[in-house]
Amino acid sequence: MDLSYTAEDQAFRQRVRAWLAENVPRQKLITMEEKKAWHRKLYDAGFIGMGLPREYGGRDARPMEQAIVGEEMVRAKAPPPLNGLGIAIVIPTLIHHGTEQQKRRFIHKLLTAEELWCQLYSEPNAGSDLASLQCRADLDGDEFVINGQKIWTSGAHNADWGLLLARTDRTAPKHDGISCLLVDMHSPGIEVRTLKQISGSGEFCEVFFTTVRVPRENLVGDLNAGWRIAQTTLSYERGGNTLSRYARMLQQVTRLLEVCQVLQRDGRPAIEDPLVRQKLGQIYAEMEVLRYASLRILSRLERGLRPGPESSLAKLHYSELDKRVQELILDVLGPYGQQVGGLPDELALVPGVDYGEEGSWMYAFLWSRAGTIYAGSSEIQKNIIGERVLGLPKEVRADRVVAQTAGAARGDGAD
Amino acid sequence: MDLSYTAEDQAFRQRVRAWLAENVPRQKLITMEEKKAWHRKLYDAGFIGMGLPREYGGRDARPMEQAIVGEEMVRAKAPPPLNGLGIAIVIPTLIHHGTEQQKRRFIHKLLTAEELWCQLYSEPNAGSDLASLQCRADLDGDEFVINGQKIWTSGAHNADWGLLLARTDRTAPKHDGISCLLVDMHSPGIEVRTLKQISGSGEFCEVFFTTVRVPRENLVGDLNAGWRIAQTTLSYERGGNTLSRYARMLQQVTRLLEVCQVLQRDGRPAIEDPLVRQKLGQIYAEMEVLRYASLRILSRLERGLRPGPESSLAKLHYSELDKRVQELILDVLGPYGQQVGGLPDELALVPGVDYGEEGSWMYAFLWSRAGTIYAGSSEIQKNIIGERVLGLPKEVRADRVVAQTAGAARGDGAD
Amino acid sequence: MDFEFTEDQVMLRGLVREFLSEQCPVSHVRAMMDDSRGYDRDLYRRLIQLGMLPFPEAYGGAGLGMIEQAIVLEEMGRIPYPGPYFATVILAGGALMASGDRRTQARYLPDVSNGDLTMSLAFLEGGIAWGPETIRLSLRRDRDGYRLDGIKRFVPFGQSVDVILVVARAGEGRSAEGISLVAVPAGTPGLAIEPELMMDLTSKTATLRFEGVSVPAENLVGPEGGAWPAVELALRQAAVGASAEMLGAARKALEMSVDYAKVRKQFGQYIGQFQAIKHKLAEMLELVENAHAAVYYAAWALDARAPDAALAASVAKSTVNVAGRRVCGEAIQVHGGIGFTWEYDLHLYFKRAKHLEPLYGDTEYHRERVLQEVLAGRVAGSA
Amino acid sequence: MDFEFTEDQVMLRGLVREFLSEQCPVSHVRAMMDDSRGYDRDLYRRLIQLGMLPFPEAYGGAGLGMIEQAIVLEEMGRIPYPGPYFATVILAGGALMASGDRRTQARYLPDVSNGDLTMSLAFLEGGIAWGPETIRLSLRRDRDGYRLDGIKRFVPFGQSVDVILVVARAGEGRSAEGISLVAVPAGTPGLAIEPELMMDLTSKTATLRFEGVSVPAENLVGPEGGAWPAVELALRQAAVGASAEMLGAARKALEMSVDYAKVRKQFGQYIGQFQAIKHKLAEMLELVENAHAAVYYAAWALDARAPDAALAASVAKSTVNVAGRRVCGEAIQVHGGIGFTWEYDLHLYFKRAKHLEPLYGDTEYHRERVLQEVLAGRVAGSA
Repeated sequence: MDLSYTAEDQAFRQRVRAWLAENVPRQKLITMEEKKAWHRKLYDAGFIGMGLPREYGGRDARPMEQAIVGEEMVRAKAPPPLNGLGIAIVIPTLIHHGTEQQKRRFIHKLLTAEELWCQLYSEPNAGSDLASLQCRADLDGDEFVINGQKIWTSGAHNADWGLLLARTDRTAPKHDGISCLLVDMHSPGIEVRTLKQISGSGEFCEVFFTTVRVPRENLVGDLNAGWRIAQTTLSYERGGNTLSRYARMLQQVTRLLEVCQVLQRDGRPAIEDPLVRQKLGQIYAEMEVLRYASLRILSRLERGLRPGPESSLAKLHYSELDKRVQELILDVLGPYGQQVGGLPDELALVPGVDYGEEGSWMYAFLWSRAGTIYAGSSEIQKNIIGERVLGLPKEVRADRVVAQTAGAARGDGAD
Repeated sequence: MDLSYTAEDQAFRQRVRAWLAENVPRQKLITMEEKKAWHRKLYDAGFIGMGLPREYGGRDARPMEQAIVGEEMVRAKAPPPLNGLGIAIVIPTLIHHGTEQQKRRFIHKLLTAEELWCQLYSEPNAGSDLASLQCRADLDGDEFVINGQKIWTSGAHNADWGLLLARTDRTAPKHDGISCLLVDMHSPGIEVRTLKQISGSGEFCEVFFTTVRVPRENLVGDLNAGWRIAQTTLSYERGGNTLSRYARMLQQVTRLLEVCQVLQRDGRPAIEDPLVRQKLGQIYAEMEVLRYASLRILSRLERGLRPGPESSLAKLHYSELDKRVQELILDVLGPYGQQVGGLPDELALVPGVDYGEEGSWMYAFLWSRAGTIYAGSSEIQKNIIGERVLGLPKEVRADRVVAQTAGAARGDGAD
Repeated sequence: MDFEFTEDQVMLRGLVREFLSEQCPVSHVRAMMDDSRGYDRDLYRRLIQLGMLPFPEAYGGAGLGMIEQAIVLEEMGRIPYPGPYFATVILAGGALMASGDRRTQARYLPDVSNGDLTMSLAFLEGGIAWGPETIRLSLRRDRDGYRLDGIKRFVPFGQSVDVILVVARAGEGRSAEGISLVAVPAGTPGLAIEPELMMDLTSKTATLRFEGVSVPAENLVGPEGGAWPAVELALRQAAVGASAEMLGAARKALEMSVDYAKVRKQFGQYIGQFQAIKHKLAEMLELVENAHAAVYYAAWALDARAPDAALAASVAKSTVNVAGRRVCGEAIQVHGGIGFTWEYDLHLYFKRAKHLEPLYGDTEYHRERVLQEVLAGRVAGSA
Repeated sequence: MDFEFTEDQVMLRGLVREFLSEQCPVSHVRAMMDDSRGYDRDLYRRLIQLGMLPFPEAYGGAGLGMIEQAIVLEEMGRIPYPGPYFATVILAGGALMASGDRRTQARYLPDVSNGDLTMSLAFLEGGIAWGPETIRLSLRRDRDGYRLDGIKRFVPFGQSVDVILVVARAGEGRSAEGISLVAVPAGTPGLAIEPELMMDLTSKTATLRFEGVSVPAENLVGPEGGAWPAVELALRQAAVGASAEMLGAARKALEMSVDYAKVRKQFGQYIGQFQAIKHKLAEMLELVENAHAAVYYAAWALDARAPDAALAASVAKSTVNVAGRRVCGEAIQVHGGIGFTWEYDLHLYFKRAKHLEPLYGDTEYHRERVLQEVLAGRVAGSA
């Protein structure tokens, strides 16, 4: 057990930090063109998809190097790259399950953000219970015909391609009739509507499919094998890069400490109030534990171990902690934490942010409520931890009871 | 809405207070004879079973009067009466379901504590799932023959009589084969063993029945109707007298406030420490809310409304709050709160108490852990609140799935 | 001892609920979110004219008590009503009534009671504090009247009410002495009003800057330097009133969650069948019922001038602060993604509860106050 | 960067676990609960002789670090081991090592290392405080040596160790200067030892009263009045060591709960199938894994003299304090009635975790310390 960074890692961090200091854009990126240019710059510097094998456009970078880049990006307040979910989900899916042709066609353009991707999984009636999805993909000759609706799709309004889960066999048990398809988002019959969130911003979309035709060659893996494919890639999303999430919380709390030197509570700076100090000490300690736990995950990855169901512990940890962090910030700042327009600069997270834009205390507060819902709610994560990490027996559930009754005849069980 | 005590109630409180000031024993009651004498004195003063109709030895007292007596008893540090569970459970059971002969035979002697009672419900494998109890009562001519084991029986070692739930039909669905019997605890074949609790004390017992014979006339209500009888009386236990529970917490926290004037934290009295003050303010506020909620229940009882599933809210409230109160006390007192022998008098809840005896901070702390388990665990209460108060659909449960499958043929449902 | 509402109180609740559900649908609430004034004057006037005001009948009120105000405010929290009822009636009206200044009462309250005049109270300045110590806005004699200089923040509907009662300090120091109350009409020269954009768009607030604002002597409310007791009482009533509003928001969020858990299916069953959801909802109910007990006990204690009125007010606000946060937060969790959308109404309640949480004393402030009252022996039955 | 134990560390853990499970069964633990000394000298000697001590080889130790001590203590928490290992090795041994006083080290450590000498550290006095300010026990020069007067409370195994290191004050005042460390053998005239009966009967403590206790000058450890840095470091190591013990107790309580939930049936199914229990156990696992990360990070930081060593120690203790309480408490809830019985072993872990919670700094103390370290810039990577 040795928690020092190696000399090599320290040198790498210095190089990343220096590059970012020189290259991070000074102005906010507004247009998609500007964002793509910045993304390309990051890619050329070797910071995008860097963990991938060189043959797929990566750098064979170690998990630690990826983590360092993630952390330093946050520290430098660098705009994030594009295609985040694409890199996290689509590429592993293609690498593990795609055809050689699919890999060649899609991976590089995704990495360079020449093509933008979205993930078409959730539906209005298939959230936590993703396997109950109803969006249909019916084979018609050499094409699939897609009909249905998807929701909570990040960035669908900008996407060129989407990774779709759709039902290809309506007679099979629900997990066994799903396939995974690559869909051209410019196809006729696709309608994208932006969903406004409680933050006032519109990151998510609804996507409607009406007789959308997708060539059969865009099937990923076997027909009706989509559920297994999605399961393996979902755990990547859940594992996430917790160290950069830590870095983001740290950035906010560090700013909070500055603000507490200025903000007056009961006639003295908030930082001198024993109750405020206690809260700050508590939350800082909790964040440090997230850092330690992240280093532990990272060191397992460095040893070549894959993120398994334990990644649910990480997801549960950072998403629930983020809620506590954001609640605490509002506790300390009182009404100032809820103010967007007109907030004095010395009290702001980022001055001059408007309602619905990232950068206000309010925006961070509201988004923390989504973290325990998307990518598997906290309740789902606790089920996974209980059943797959602790080995507790599965819960008795209506769909399992039905499936068992049906399965008894066939001699198999439900998921 | 008027939360004043009436002049009548205030006068009653003064009378109770005066009586207690004069009569509460100065010395700790040690022997059962002393305890029975004190109980008899309380009974003669009209404070035992006072809510019962006069024909059964009660006083037709209003719920408010009962609550006042409960509160004043705690305030006066009066030793509790005997037969608490008997009065709360056995008497309502007999009144609602007993024969005239049973009422005449048992109620008065229970009220006067000439006979002591225990409640023989839980079994090692039937705790939360009480209906799965296995203790058998087989009819043999005019007698039931009891075989089996009970556990968590308060005061079985002193009891003259027990209210027993036993299985009288092993072929019926589990709720439909249980009967309610009155058992002479001096019968041959009964063995009582004291169970030592984590507090070091021994309030609970295990009771073993080996071919114990009970005359058929000791059956309460109909044969196999025991579950329904137990359900109605359990809600009395759960409703409890929350105001006297409040009074007990208040007594402890009031003592804590005194101790905080003396106990030094970081070189000053604990009461001057802002963090301690915050904790004390929080817990006092929580206790006040329990008082308000208790008054609300009481005012419903005064209007003649019966405790229904809402009593689960009260049980959940005070038992979970008691855990918070006791945790907080130990937080504030540090190691002194865990010390029994040798604790300076000015820091003690009651000076000079030994390990395993009531009266130490430790004893109150440890017992708070039991409050969320017995008389229906917090998990059970939340189920009741969810299903019977909020009207949520019942959970899918293995026994219900089995019962439904069986019941489908018979055309009925499980519990 | 009766904790149940009287028939009159039940009728009042029904009246307000019916009025608001008909006259103030969520489409109106959402329209007001984008409105710079934040409320509809006509709707406000009709609401006021329902006849539920706490002022004496001589001033056109109904002489109702804090229990009735809590009932009204709980209903408003269920909408959530966008408008200066709380600012006018509870804050400013409460301060005027507490001031004992009959001349000023007679000047303003009749117009308030027929809905022609809206008011607010300006208290907070640069930081966060609810005692007199940090009031710095200065009040100085100036020829025939007074001159005001300083800043006020988070003034409820400061951008759209007619008259603002300003808590100011005559002289130096930090003590309660010197605290004065002055009525300043909107539009007075030297008064700059900047709207603050708050998370809860249904609750408008503004920053008010006073630079040499002159008002005539008659605008002083109560004695110069002696207004603190009135302000303190108004803030205490405001704490209870805000608690009632938060209670309404929390109960509505709970009801929506229970309803949703009964119809939403996942894994072949209603989500309300899962213990994770069922137990969460049970805990939410307990929080809401306890909040109800705390709010109405405190309202009764204020009306009855009970010795523990201040204690009960602080118990109520600290209790409901926690309940509001937890119930509305868990409501989003129970709903999942849909609860995170702008179109679904849940966030309106979530934000209203959060908006009121730090105002009129946050949780820590009121817990400290609870202890002070207990140590001073001002508990139930102590008088 | 490697957070996994080395092969040597895994072996050490196995060695200690095997030794304790064979030599220190729960029957022995329970026997020691009723024993006035609270431990078995022979077992203690064999435990010490396993060869895992942090002292230099010159003094008979194995020169191991805090990571290894945390591994050993975590195993002890799983039993829970009754005896003065922590008092002797971590508290007294830690203070001796930190003092840099080679003469005293050479005098005591070889005997400690072969198990012939047990020691403890006397710090707390009349109240609760972990800084130098409240140390009042007076140290005065007295002919050839020193005279001690005052009181010490909660001295671990104070009733049954051979030598006690006493934290005393030379002179007046409240500052760190003046804090001295003196070795006082049990049985010294004027030293009255009163056992304290604590909730955790496996952790003996005593009140020590000093009335004119005389010790020779050579019993002074380190410089007169200059011992605070050594005491502070010993307390910091003790905080991490206690955290490791609590971690062991919590993990054991979790394991027992998971096992129980897999075999206990109610309502026709294993209780581990109910979400109420399953989710509770998942939360307990998260608390335990986070506690693990915090304990071993802090132990590493102490060994590596990392700039954030003090920060990490306070993070660890405050984290494990909360985890220990919640995990052991919920373990009782998961078990139901059986977990409340004396015969079932669960309460041993519950009580051990609770015993250590207030010692070497409670949660509030360490959260305040965390903030102080952060504000002083002593965070990771700052050196």
